[in-house]
Amino acid sequence: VPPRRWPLENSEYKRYGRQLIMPEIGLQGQLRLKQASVLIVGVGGLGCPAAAYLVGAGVGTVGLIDGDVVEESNLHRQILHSTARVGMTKVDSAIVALSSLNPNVNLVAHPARLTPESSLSIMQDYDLVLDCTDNPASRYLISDTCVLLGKPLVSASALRTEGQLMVLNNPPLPPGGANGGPCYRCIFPKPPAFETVVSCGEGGILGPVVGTMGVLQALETIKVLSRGVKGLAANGTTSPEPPTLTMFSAYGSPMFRTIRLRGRRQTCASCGAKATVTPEALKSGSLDYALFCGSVAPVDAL
Amino acid sequence: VPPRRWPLENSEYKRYGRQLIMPEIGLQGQLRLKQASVLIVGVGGLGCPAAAYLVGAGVGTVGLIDGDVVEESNLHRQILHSTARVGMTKVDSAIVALSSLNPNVNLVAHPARLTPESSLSIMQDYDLVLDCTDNPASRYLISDTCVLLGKPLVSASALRTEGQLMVLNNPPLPPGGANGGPCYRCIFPKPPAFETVVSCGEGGILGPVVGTMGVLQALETIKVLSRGVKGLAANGTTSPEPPTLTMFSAYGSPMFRTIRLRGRRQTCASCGAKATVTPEALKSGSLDYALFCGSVAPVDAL
Amino acid sequence: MSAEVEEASPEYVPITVEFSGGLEMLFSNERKLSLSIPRRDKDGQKANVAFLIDYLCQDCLKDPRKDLFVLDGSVRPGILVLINDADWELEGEEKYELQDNDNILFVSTLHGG
Amino acid sequence: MSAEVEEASPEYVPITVEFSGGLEMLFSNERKLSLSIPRRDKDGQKANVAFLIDYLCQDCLKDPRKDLFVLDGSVRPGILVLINDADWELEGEEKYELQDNDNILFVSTLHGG
Ligand SMILES: [Zn+2]
Ligand SMILES: [Zn+2]
Repeated sequence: VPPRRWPLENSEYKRYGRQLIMPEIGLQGQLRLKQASVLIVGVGGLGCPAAAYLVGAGVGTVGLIDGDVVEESNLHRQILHSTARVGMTKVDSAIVALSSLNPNVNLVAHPARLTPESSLSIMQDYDLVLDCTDNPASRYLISDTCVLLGKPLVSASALRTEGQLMVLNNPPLPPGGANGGPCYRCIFPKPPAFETVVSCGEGGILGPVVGTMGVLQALETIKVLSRGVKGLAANGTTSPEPPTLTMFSAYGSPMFRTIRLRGRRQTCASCGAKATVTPEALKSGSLDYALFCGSVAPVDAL
Repeated sequence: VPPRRWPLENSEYKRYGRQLIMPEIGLQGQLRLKQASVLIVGVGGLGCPAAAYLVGAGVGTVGLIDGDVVEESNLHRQILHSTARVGMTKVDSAIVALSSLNPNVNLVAHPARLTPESSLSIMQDYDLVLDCTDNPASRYLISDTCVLLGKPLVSASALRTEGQLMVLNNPPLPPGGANGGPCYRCIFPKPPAFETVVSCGEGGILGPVVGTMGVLQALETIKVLSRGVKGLAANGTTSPEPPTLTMFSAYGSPMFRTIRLRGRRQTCASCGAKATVTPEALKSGSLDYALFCGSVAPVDAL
Repeated sequence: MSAEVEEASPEYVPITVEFSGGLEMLFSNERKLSLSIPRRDKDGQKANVAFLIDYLCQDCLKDPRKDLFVLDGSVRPGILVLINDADWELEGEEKYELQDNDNILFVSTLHGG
Repeated sequence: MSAEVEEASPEYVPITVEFSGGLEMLFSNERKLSLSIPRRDKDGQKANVAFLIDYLCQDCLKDPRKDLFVLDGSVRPGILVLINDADWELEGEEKYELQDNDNILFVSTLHGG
C-alpha cells in the first residue's frame, strides 16, 4: 500500500482536532501517527492505559500480544477489561474496549506469549514496541529483538508504589552504531538474581501507579512517532533528548525524579560493536532468557 | 447506616488483593476506601481516568457531575466514552463503562452543571472532591464549597502539553484554622484575566498529558482516603506532606517538577479568619463567580 | 541582549529564568533563559525579584502583549512566581534579593481539563 | 551509627544516601539517610563510592540478607547506582570520590507491570 497522499478525512479532523492544532503534533504529526504501527507487549496494568491513549490518539495500527486471560484480581488496575470478560483472553477483551473507543484503528491480536522463536517475526512489522510485561526474561528478549530489528522501545515497569520509565534504542541504530540510544542490556548488563525479582502478585501494586506509567508510555510513543521515527533511524541523527530514567514513587516527595542514563555500552552483547545477540542465536534458542535470568520455569515466565 | 464491623467479602479479597497486601493500604485502608464517597466534578479528560482508577480501587461511592454530552472530539482523551455513545450525557456514558469495570461501586449520577446554588447540597454528602473541570469560575466555586463543607480537594488541570496537580484544603480545617491546607484562593487570590484563559478547545490538548494528571488525581485521592480523611479533619493534625504543586510538561526535561506551596493565607476570603465566602453568600448568588473571573457568559461556563 | 556569563562576577548575578504554562509564548518560545542581572539597581539597591521583572519586560519580552505578563507594575493574577522551586510568598515575594544561581520560574495557571 | 553533621568538616564528607525500588526494606525502611563519611579510608585514600558501599554494609545495613545489596564485593546486578541523579557510569563508578553534599541513590530495578 503506498503512503496516503491526501490529508485526513473530515471525521478525523473532528476526532483529533484537539491534538492536531498543537504545534508539537500538527497535521504532519497526525499523519505520522496514522501511518505508524506499534506493538504493545503485555495487556495488563501498563498495557491497558497505554493502548487506550494510543488508540485514542489515532495510531494507525496497534498490535496487542499477551498469553493470559482476564482474572478478577486484574480489574483494579487493568482498566480496559471488565467483570463480564473475566476468563476471556486479555487481547480479545482489550480489543472489545479499544474498538468501541476508536473504530478507525487497525487492531492486531496476538493472543500468545512472546518467545525467542516468535519475537523477530512478530515484531518486524511494527515501527515501535512498548514493553508492558512483568518479568526480566521478557524485558531482555524484547530489548534484544528491538535492537536486531532497529525499533525504538518504550519500556516501563511498576511494583507496589513505584514505577520506572525509559525510552530505549532511540535512535534505533544497528548494533555497533555508537550514537544509537542505549538498550536494556546497556543499562542492566547482568540480570537480577531470580530470588530478588518480586512480581506484582507477590509484592502488590497500586492501580494508579502502574496506570501513570502506562499513560506515560503512550505519551513517549506519541512523541517519538509524531517526530518521525523512520526519518530518525534512516539519517542516523541522535535523539533530541539524552537518555533518561523517569522514576516515580507514589509516597515519595517529590513523586517524580529524572535520572541521566549512560549511552550505548561499547561492549554490550546486544547493541555493541561485537554483539553476540544475533538473529540466528535468537531463533535457534541458544540464548536461553529464562536461564540467563535464573528462572527454573523457562518460557512460562515470558 | 453504622460502619461495617466485618472485613471484606471473599470476592473483594480477590479483586483488591494486589493493593490490600501493601502496607500503605492494608485491610484498614481498603475498608476506608470502601466506606468513602468521592465526587468527581467533570467527566472529561481528567475525570475519565480518575474515575476508572477510583472505581477500580473499590471506593465505595463515586459521584459524577457533568452537564455535557459526549462529542467525537472528546474521544482522543476521554477514554471512558465510546464512539457509539456520542450524544449521550457524559455522566451516563461514564457509568456504562465504570459499572462494567466494577459493579460493586455505588455510582451516583448528577447530569447537570455545578452551580453556586447547587454546590453545597450536592457536595455535602461526599468525603472528598476531585476538580476535573476546565474553567476558572468552576475552580473557585468548587474550592469555596470544599472549604465551607470541610472536604479535601484534589485539583488538576491540563492544557496543550502541560499539566498541574495540587491537593488543597488538606487537612480540611474550618475557615480560620491556620493549620488547614491552603485552598485554591490561597494560591490564586485573584482570578486570571478572562482574555488570558485558554481552553482545551482553543489551545489543544494531548491525550496522555491530561490522562496522566487524571490518574495522579486518583492516586492522591487514594492516598488521602486510605490514611483516613475523617480522622484527619477531626483531630486537626496537619497533613503528612506540606502542600505542593506538581507540574508536568510532556516535552520538558525533566517532565515533572514539584513546587513547595505556601500554607493558608490568613487574609483568604474563603479559608481565612475573616472569610467573606459564607454558605449564605454562596447560596444567595451574591458571589458571582463568572463575573469575578471576568467572563461574560456566567453560569454557562461552569 | 544580556551577556550569558556563567561564573560569579562582582557586577552581575547569574540566574536562570524559566517560563511555563504558556508564558513562554511571550518570550519568543524560550522556556529557559540564562541571564546575568546587574547586582544593583540604579539607586544602588540589591537586585530583587521586582527588579528582575522590570528587567525581563525591558530586555526579554519582545511580544507587544506585555500586559499578559505584568499589570500595574506587578506580575499578573494567575501567574505563579517560584523561587528555587518554592512559591515566592515563602521567600519574600518581590523583595527577595537575587542570589547567584537562583532559579526563578514563572508559571501560568492552567484551567483546562 | 554515624554522626549526622550537616556542615563541612575536615574529617567527614556530608552526603545524602537514598534507597528506592524496594532496597529501602534492607535499610530499616529508611528511604533517605544523611550521613557523614570519613574523608579518608584507613589507607589514607579519599573516600569513594566503593568505600561508601562498604560503609553502608557495615554501619547501616542491619538486615541479614546483605547479599541482596552487595555480591562479590560489588553492588548486585539489577541495582542502579546514581550519583547526583546521573548513572554512576557517567561519573567513574566505584572510583568516584565523594564530594560534600553529594546525593547517592541506589535503585532496585522493577519488573512488574
Ligand atoms: Zn546495548
Ligand atoms: Zn484559602
